[in-house]
Amino acid sequence: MRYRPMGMALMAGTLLAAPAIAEPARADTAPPLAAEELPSVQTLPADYPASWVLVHDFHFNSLMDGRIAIVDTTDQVRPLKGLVRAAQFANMLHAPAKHEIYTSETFYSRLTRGERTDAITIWDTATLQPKGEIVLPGGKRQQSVTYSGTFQFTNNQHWALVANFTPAQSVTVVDLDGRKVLGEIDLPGCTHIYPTGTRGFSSLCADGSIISMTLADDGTVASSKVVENVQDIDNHPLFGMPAMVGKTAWFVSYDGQLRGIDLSGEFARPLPGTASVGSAAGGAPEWRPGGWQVIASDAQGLLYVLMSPNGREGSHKDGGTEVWVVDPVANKQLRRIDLGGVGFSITVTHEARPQLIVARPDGRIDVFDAQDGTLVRQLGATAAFNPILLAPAQ
Amino acid sequence: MRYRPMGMALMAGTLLAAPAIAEPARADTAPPLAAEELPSVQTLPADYPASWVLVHDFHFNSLMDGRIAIVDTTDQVRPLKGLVRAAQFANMLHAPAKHEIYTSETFYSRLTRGERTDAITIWDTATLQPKGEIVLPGGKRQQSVTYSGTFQFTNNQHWALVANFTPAQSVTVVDLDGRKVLGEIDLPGCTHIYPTGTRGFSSLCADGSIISMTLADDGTVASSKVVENVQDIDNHPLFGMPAMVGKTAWFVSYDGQLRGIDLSGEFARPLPGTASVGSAAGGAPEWRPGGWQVIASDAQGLLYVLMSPNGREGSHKDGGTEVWVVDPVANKQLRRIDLGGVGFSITVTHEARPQLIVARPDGRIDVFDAQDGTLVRQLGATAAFNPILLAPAQ
Amino acid sequence: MAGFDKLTERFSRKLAQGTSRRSSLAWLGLVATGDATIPTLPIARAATPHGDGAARPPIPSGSAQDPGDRASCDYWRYCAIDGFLCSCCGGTVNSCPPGTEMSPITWIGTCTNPADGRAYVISYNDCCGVTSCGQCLCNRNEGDRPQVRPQSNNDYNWCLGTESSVYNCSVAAIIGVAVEDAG
Amino acid sequence: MAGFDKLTERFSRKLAQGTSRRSSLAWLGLVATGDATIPTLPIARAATPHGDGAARPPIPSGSAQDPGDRASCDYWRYCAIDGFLCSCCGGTVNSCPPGTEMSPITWIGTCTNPADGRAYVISYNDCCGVTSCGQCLCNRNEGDRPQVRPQSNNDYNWCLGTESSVYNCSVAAIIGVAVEDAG
Repeated sequence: MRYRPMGMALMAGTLLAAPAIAEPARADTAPPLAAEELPSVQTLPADYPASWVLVHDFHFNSLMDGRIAIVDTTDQVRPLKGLVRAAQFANMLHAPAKHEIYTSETFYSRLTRGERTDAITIWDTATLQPKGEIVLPGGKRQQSVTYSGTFQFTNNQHWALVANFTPAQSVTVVDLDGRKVLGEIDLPGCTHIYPTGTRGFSSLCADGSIISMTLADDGTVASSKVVENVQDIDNHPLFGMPAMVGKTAWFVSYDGQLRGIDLSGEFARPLPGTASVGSAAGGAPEWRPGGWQVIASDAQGLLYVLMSPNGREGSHKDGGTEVWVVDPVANKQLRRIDLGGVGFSITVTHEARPQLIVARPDGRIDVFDAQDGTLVRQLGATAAFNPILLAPAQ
Repeated sequence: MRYRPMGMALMAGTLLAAPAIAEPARADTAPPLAAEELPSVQTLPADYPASWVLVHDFHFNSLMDGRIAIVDTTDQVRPLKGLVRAAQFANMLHAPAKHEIYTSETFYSRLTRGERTDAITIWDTATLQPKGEIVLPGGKRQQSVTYSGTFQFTNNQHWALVANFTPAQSVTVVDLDGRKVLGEIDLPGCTHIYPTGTRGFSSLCADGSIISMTLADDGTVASSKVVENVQDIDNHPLFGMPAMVGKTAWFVSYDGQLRGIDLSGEFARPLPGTASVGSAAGGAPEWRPGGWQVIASDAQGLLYVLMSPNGREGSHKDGGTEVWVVDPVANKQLRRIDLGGVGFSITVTHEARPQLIVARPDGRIDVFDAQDGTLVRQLGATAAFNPILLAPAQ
Repeated sequence: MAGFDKLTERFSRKLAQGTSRRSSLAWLGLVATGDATIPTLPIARAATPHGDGAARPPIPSGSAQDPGDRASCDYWRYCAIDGFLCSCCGGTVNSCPPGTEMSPITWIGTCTNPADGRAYVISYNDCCGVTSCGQCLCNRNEGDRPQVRPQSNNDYNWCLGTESSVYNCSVAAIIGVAVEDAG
Repeated sequence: MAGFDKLTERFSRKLAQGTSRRSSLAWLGLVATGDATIPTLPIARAATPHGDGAARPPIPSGSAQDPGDRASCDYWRYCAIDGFLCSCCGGTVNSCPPGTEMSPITWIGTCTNPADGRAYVISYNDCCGVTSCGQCLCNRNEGDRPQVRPQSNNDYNWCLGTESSVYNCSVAAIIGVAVEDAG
């Protein structure tokens, strides 16, 4: 924090020139409140507790002015801990071990027009101040409603991968530690990035396949493999964002099928067998997953799926009123959590007693006990205008 | 409008390759609706009608993303005609004869950080496209809640004057036609710009005086004059924005006194005599002007003042529930208009039958008949998040 | 660009495949070749949070064959739109507000007109270069598919091929009639 | 800068004049010389439109001598504030949220503490470099004067002398006790 008092030090000096030390206006037994030291700026713990969540505020009413809200879900009084810039359909990554947050953003020299710059900014988790920037060439980073899959780590968080869409599809490989762009990989017909193995990624493709690539140490493709028929896009399309159980990505389809893909090895390996979120009575016409971030996992490997009772073709972004807890390995629906209203995005913290965090369409954030489903606390609309993506800090 | 279809022309081409001309899905006597031509972009009349108002949307929730909403106050169905960028505590001017709108703005290279650029952008009134830009040196343009007095014309709209505040005060002289900055005039202790004479301006000063300057053809000061005791800032401070009746600026004080200043000559000439908005029963404790843009004028030289029934020290920005119509020359209160709720800013159009436009704190805009005070129509919150300044287009 | 040729090849195949499931396209007239977009912004249709709090007077087409309110998210053409309705932003149902640039790339949806029962092909072009309109936010997803099929997904900001990628609002223009496919 | 010297001279005179009318300043301790700001944003106190729609739990000081809710616009220290309350933004009543920079230039107001009846001098520093917090918008104007007297006006964006002039929120720190002036 460097201050440049400029000429106003003179002005303040004039303030100091005038005063007379004086008695309080009204006699009072207690001494007056003490003067408070300025300047003062808060810092955060560099290691965020497990109850903290990074909330992506998409900010529809000013899309170029998106933000990441750092939220303590146990603090009903001061839930909002700070904001990090996330400009113009940005993406965000958090590396707890490195005490860094990364935003992938787009800027124009005249706010809405002029020269375009795409860049990754590196933010310190304690000060929320920028530590560095890596400019992304070509003005091609994918802009869409926030998906986690358009900006991902690989290579043990030393590198990041940025999805591009012009609408030609490619992936820019970035060396975060070296603060430089390594190269670009064409990825025609495939979308989103799912980190795979130690230094590679997978993407889902328009023909229903999944492609995996391993990267050489210069960021080029070392090897690749395609597995066909991972999803039926016409009839059982998968929501783009999976829940991770260890290194297994669990996707849910618009109609509630669950698809596990093991990403621990060099190449994606779809798990055998079938699973689903199960069914329930009372749907009109039927229960289906609905919302934006509709699936989450806990440390026990259970899945939490946001469900709408008005499931039909086209309902998949309408939000849901219940969360269904499912054991995907046993293919068993364990319990249902009534949200008491519509939720739009959900996540589950990795606390000793996990919490289900629910973002509402009106910006409110509610906290439920993930195990017994009770409403633990309500944070109100105190952190974000449009909380669209929830990333637990641990 | 130049289009660059890029590679997607190919994609559209593939769309065209597949189709078969086919019968409608369901037999129907009427022919199907015709295909609509694309691309299509609306334009506006270069000369805006007298019912149109340029509404400055300050946009508290994203201050760097302010806008000017072009609003047709007679059109309840489509009141919003378009938006013009007004970034980061911007100011706006409209030159109807030149078919140009000017915004004075501040930008950062990384939205909230980085290199600062202050600039005037010239927008075409018909297309709302930028026609040019004049960069303002020094990163010093005054940023504050929007006042009309921080960006003004002089020299018959060939030039503009930009108020600076670092907090040192000065005025940058800009040749709009020549697209260049002519120079800068120090203005210590004085604030806001009131165009005066043919090529000059006046400012109110912290000692209660008003200073006027005439400008030479190179933008430097040719002559100046100070008139003392124009306002009593302690006891009867004047709202910063006057209503213009011809070349006379009518200011209103926090306690309802009216102060006329003739700006038609080279130097400001305070009018002799006293006037006020008058008084009324029912105040708690008393009626006072309240709001942001609290005073307006009509073509007959009557003044309209937004009044709060809860007038007291500190109430001057609280908004008001009535508009009082006053003849300042006769020093006579003519009538009171009940707004049916709180208004925050007002203006009066110069239509044959003038309309009183009222912006509410919740963003709603209502239209009253300025003469009989009846509510003519309600536009709803359809144009701006925080409509703070209303400028009739004529 | 090699990658792009592959892309279009894949798009081409997928478009044929994707559309053939339910419909093929009958083009009524001059199609604006290369004009196509995928609009933005999902939010529950029932929960649009801002801008349309106050009741709006309807914007009818004036034609009985094109029924509904163009300022309402329920209007038939909006069956797969995602964003601010240009009708509320200074544009119309099929033209952009002044000051914007219409995206030359369009995502295409298929919506049924309740007046004539026909399924029309709707082009949801984005209007670009001006900040978020903020009025009449609307998201409907009939036929919407994941981003893996770009031409059927309304989450992309398709302000591509425009001078600026800043998104203002979306239009819903008729570009043809779709008919049920035999196969 | 010649102009600026004149400015400070005028300010000096006016400050003496302006403050002497009601109070002079008693400095309790180390004053952060050169720290002063005029926050931003007027809007009717009763009409803050967003962000505090949902009820908020109070943020008490924990001291009976500093009563009230620091998340509420009614809190005594906010008698002349204008902007988003930093207490709701990741800061506190007297410190800025992480990621921001506190403005070194402060507008000073005078507010009466209902617990001890004393009039305190309050420094309303702006926090800068991060976008609008959007929470707890509050505007009160006791003692506020027109922009012609900058040190008594809360309409300026006093994110001056900071790396960025982008405004995030405002604090309200005690810097001294004001006493009624004899003259």
